[in-house]
Amino acid sequence: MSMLHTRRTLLTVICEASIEARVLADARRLGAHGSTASDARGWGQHGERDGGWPMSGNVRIDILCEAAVADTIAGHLQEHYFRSYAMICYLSEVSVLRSEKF
Amino acid sequence: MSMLHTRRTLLTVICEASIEARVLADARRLGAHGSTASDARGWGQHGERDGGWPMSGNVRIDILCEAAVADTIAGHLQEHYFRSYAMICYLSEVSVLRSEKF
Amino acid sequence: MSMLHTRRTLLTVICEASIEARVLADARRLGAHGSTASDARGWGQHGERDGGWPMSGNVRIDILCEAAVADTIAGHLQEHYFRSYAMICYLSEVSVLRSEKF
Amino acid sequence: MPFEPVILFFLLGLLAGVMRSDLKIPAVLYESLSIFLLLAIGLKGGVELARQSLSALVLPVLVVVGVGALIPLIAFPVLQRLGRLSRADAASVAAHYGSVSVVTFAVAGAYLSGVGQAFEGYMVVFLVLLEFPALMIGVWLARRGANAGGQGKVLHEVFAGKSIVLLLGGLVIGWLAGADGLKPLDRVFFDLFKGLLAIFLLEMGLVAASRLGDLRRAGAFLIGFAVAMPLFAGALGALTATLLGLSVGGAALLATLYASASYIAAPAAMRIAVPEANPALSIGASLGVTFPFNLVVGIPTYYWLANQFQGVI
Amino acid sequence: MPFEPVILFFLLGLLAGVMRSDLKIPAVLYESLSIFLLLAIGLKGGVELARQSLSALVLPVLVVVGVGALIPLIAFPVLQRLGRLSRADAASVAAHYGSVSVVTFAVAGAYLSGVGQAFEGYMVVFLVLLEFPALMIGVWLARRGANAGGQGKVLHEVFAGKSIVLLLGGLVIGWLAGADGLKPLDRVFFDLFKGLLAIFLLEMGLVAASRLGDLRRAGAFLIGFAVAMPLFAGALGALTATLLGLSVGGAALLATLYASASYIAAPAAMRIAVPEANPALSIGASLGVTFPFNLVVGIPTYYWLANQFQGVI
Amino acid sequence: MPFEPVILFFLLGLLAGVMRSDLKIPAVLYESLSIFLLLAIGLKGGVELARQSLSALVLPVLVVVGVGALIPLIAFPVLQRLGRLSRADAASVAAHYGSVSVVTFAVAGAYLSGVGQAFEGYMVVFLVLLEFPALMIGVWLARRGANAGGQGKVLHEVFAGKSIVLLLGGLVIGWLAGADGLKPLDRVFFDLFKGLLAIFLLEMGLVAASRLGDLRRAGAFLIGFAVAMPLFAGALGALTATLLGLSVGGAALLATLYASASYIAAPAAMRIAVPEANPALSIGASLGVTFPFNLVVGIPTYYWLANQFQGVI
Ligand SMILES: Nc1ncnc2c1ncn2[C@@H]1O[C@H](COP(=O)(O)O)[C@@H](O)[C@H]1O
Ligand SMILES: Nc1ncnc2c1ncn2[C@@H]1O[C@H](COP(=O)(O)O)[C@@H](O)[C@H]1O
Ligand SMILES: Nc1ncnc2c1ncn2[C@@H]1O[C@H](COP(=O)(O)O)[C@@H](O)[C@H]1O
Ligand code: NA
Ligand code: NA
Ligand code: NA
Repeated sequence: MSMLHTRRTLLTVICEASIEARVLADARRLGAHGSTASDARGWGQHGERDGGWPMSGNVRIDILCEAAVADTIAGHLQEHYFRSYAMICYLSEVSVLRSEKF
Repeated sequence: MSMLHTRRTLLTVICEASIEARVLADARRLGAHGSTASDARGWGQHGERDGGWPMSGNVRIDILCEAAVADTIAGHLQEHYFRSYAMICYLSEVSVLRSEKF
Repeated sequence: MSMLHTRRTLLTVICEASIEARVLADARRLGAHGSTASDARGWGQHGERDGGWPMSGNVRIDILCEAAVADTIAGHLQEHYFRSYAMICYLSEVSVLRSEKF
Repeated sequence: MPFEPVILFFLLGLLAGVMRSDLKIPAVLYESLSIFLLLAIGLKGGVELARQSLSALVLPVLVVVGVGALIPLIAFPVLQRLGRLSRADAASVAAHYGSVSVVTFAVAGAYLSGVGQAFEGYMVVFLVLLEFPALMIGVWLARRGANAGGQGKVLHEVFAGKSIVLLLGGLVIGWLAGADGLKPLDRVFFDLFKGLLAIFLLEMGLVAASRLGDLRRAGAFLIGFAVAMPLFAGALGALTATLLGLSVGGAALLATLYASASYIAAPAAMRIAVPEANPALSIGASLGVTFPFNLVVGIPTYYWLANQFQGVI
Repeated sequence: MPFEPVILFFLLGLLAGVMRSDLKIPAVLYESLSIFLLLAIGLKGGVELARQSLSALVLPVLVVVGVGALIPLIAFPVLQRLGRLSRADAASVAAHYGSVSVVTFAVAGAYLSGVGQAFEGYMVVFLVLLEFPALMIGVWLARRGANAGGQGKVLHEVFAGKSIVLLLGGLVIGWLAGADGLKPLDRVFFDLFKGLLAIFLLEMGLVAASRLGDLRRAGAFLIGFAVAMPLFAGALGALTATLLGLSVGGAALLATLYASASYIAAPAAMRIAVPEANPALSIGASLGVTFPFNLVVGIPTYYWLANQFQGVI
Repeated sequence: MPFEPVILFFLLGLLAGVMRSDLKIPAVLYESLSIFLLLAIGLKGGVELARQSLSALVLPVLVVVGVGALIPLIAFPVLQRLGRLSRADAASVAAHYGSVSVVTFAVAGAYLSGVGQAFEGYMVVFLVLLEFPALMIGVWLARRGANAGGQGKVLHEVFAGKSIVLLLGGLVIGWLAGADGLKPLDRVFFDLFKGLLAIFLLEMGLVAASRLGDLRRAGAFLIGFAVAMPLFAGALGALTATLLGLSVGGAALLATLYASASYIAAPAAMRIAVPEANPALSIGASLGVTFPFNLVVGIPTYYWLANQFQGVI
């Protein structure tokens, strides 16, 4: 078994569901080659978002990519969404197998 | 774009859905400024929990906070829930943009 | 409070929902002591998988285990599923409290 | 005043929410019920439309939409000057009140059936057409002076938005298939309507309860606005309908449409097109105050108004 | 003995589960159906209650609740002494058997309708009132000697719990609106009841199958208890009802209520209030044994018992 | 040619998908509706079966299944030789077309009821029995030469798969309970059938729209195959049924069954048993072309064919 572990960055974005499509489009445009999303609920500065009706749902988006791409996307999100939308994002270091995918 | 990456701790708790509200309340009391939850299924020491009916559902809770707060919460969970409930928790290091939030 | 933090590996697999049961069975056989799954949607090399109907759903599987076990499982997945199925997987380092569980 | 049982479900939900019950209507049930209600309302309207000469509708449609467009234009300066809301917030709230609430419309229909009052079946055409001009106006109000843009996004957001697709789609299907063609579907789309509306209202009660906290942030002015605006718009609607020669039932329904504030299409569209507007204000007002107010007090009042106007004019 | 088709759906689910079929009823469908069933049962009871003098119910209610409270008090020492269960486990299992199963009640109602046996409409009042005393007693039994607390939590957990909110809410709405007011909702809440109950039972079969593994952990004593206890409690119920002068149908239903074990409210409440109790034991017994037993054997037996008692007393 | 309104819901969904509307039918609603449809079809078939002498069915069943097995065997070489598909892809597509589509069958039933054409109630037995031989043949075709295996997996995947469990389970319950026993469930399983089928078709339209992209990958040959194959198989079905002495309605339904391509059981089974087959090809063809083709053009054609054959033979 020849496994080449390569370091990549995992960018996790948690934001209101209403902007999921836009965040995904932005990420794609800025260099992401894939992403994964699932529904979530939560609370933070913008109060409780319990997902009980469409406007109060959150979404969790994971984007695995090169560090530079992750930085670009995170910067873009900070600039365009942080002020007006419920959103957090954070980065972590992970090892991947098929690094050419990301 | 001035991005100040700061290290924070991500505490992930996976536990039975019936105690979600209590874990969230505890985390808030112990210093968390936000959290995100979503439904999950799984298996472990307490057998399979497939989410097929309310009592067999799990929940995954992510809390992004300072290392000390994460330790406090994790310790509290260990003390109060580990014995009686299906639950695991783990901590990881992540970088955040707006560190003042967490 | 005596918390012994131990390093463990978190293996995250994102793949099409139709093989969830097989991946879980493989992981168990290869030494995992538990796992957590939840539904997801996403896009990647195999196009968009929006979860709108059963064949287009993804699942996210998290397996917390020793580094060697994680490597074994990841290698097995690479060998048996990567070619034919929509799937990614990555590993990260986390700290756990009750290390004997994993 | 007669009494509509489905409202009790809303009150039950409200109470459960306030009591912090663990009762939660799954989000998917909410979505499924709203798909059902929108389709069913569209189908019902389409069947009625098939009985109608379309050309006779042109004038009423133009008048109803034209007068309806006044609502956000009147609301905006009130909110901005009197209420001291920011331009974006004033525009967003104005868009909510200019648009319409499908569920309020449905409850009004149930109320009228309950009191045995007939109404024009094509009212649902107004419902569809009133949904979006206010949203366009809202975006225009928010952007005036600033560099425009966003209009296109809103247009697509609204026209391809699920509530228009389902309402309009149902309307067209009902119109094409006619009452006979749809008969095998009646057991679902007509017979189940009121019972499922009741369950939806239970959920709306829970949602409204969760929005009560927003009211504190909204402040006294906005709460007052959320009661006064529907009364004013309702009177405008009853008047317009009466002048157009609609029946008492039709007038009560148009009053309800004008008086109702959107909480499905408008919040979604405003969140995208006017992000700097605080959704807690508009949703707190429309869902926390106006929706319950219309259900309990508004609808019977508009019906009473429609009766008064009919006698006089 | 007559035969109730909805049980076949339970058996189908059980079989699918045992065969490890990939059939899964989505959790949301389970929740949606349980919301529907609870509301519908409450509404039906409320409509019947509106036909009733409330004061005539005071005595039966007191007796039914008082006798019902004996069930956990009798079960507890049996479980602790004979079964050698820990205090917490004995208390939790006792609470499950003292409380009631809404679905078993619904199947019994369907069974009685099937055989053409009328019953008192207000039986659902007993259903609501029997749900929680046993839970309070269970917590008290578990905590006795230890520092108390938890009672308050359980009280809120139960009273603000969704099953009570929906049952009681339905009851009050049905009572306020009456049969006439609810007529437009009948197409959903009454006509669909039995079909949706069948789908719910299919799901319960799958859930029960997934609990069969717990039975091994539960052991022979608990399995025996899960058959003997409902028979004893059922006889107690049939006797109590007959002495209170209820009809044969009412006696069969009260027997079923006493005999049934909760698996909605009780597991949730016990998990919070008596965390050291092992849920596999109580749920394995109530869902893996008693629920199927009652469906297939219990209900016809309680009906037969009710008939016997009626003849004698 | 007569016109079936439920198809309009499919077209609405297709249009919404193509317009990139934000309308999404929640996956759980899709699953819930498919559980309902499968159960309801099974129950209806079972009730009809109870009216039938089982022994009289033996010969038709053998013939229908035997002739049906020809479909994948004919499709495979066409796909491999003419279409130049890989062995795995050809086998997988052949399995999809050999198997059947429950929803196409349901729409054909609605169509026949709409035109007042009766048919044999036990057709649903064929539906159940035709679902899986093609899947077994598909796996065998893919594996021929290579080391076998996978057959066992497929067998379990199919027999314990939810569509067989629900269809067959419904069939047996309907057969055991009979029309009288099921009467209290009719309000759900029979009355709601067509309306819920309409909502399901709305969702299928959305899904089909999302598969249109696959068609580009599929290429012209496969698109042609997806139209020609159902016409050929439909003719085969109408012929077989007529020779077996079935009614015109029965012949139209068997033609529809043969002509329809599976997109519930087959994709799931092939994904597990023939992983190297590209699902975009088989699903693009069956869902993107054949399903809409059958709905709009196929079913009326098969009915017409059945009428022609009946006259001649
Ligand atoms: N400290 C945190 N840890 C985990 N999730 C958070 C945290 N803060 C916020 N979130 C998530 O991000 C969403 C938006 O955050 P906010 O903008 O702070 O309201 C919340 O609804 C939560 O789901
Ligand atoms: N090794 C593991 N990796 C990932 N998730 C786990 C693991 N062990 C347990 N879990 C999750 O935590 C829940 C409770 O664990 P346990 O208390 O071990 O039964 C399980 O149902 C899983 O969802
Ligand atoms: N770069 C990525 N970041 C996050 N998730 C991804 C990424 N690439 C693929 N995925 C997920 O993995 C699934 C299968 O990936 P693929 O095999 O590349 O189509 C996708 O549907 C996504 O859910
Ligand atoms: Na309005
Ligand atoms: Na009991
Ligand atoms: Na076929």
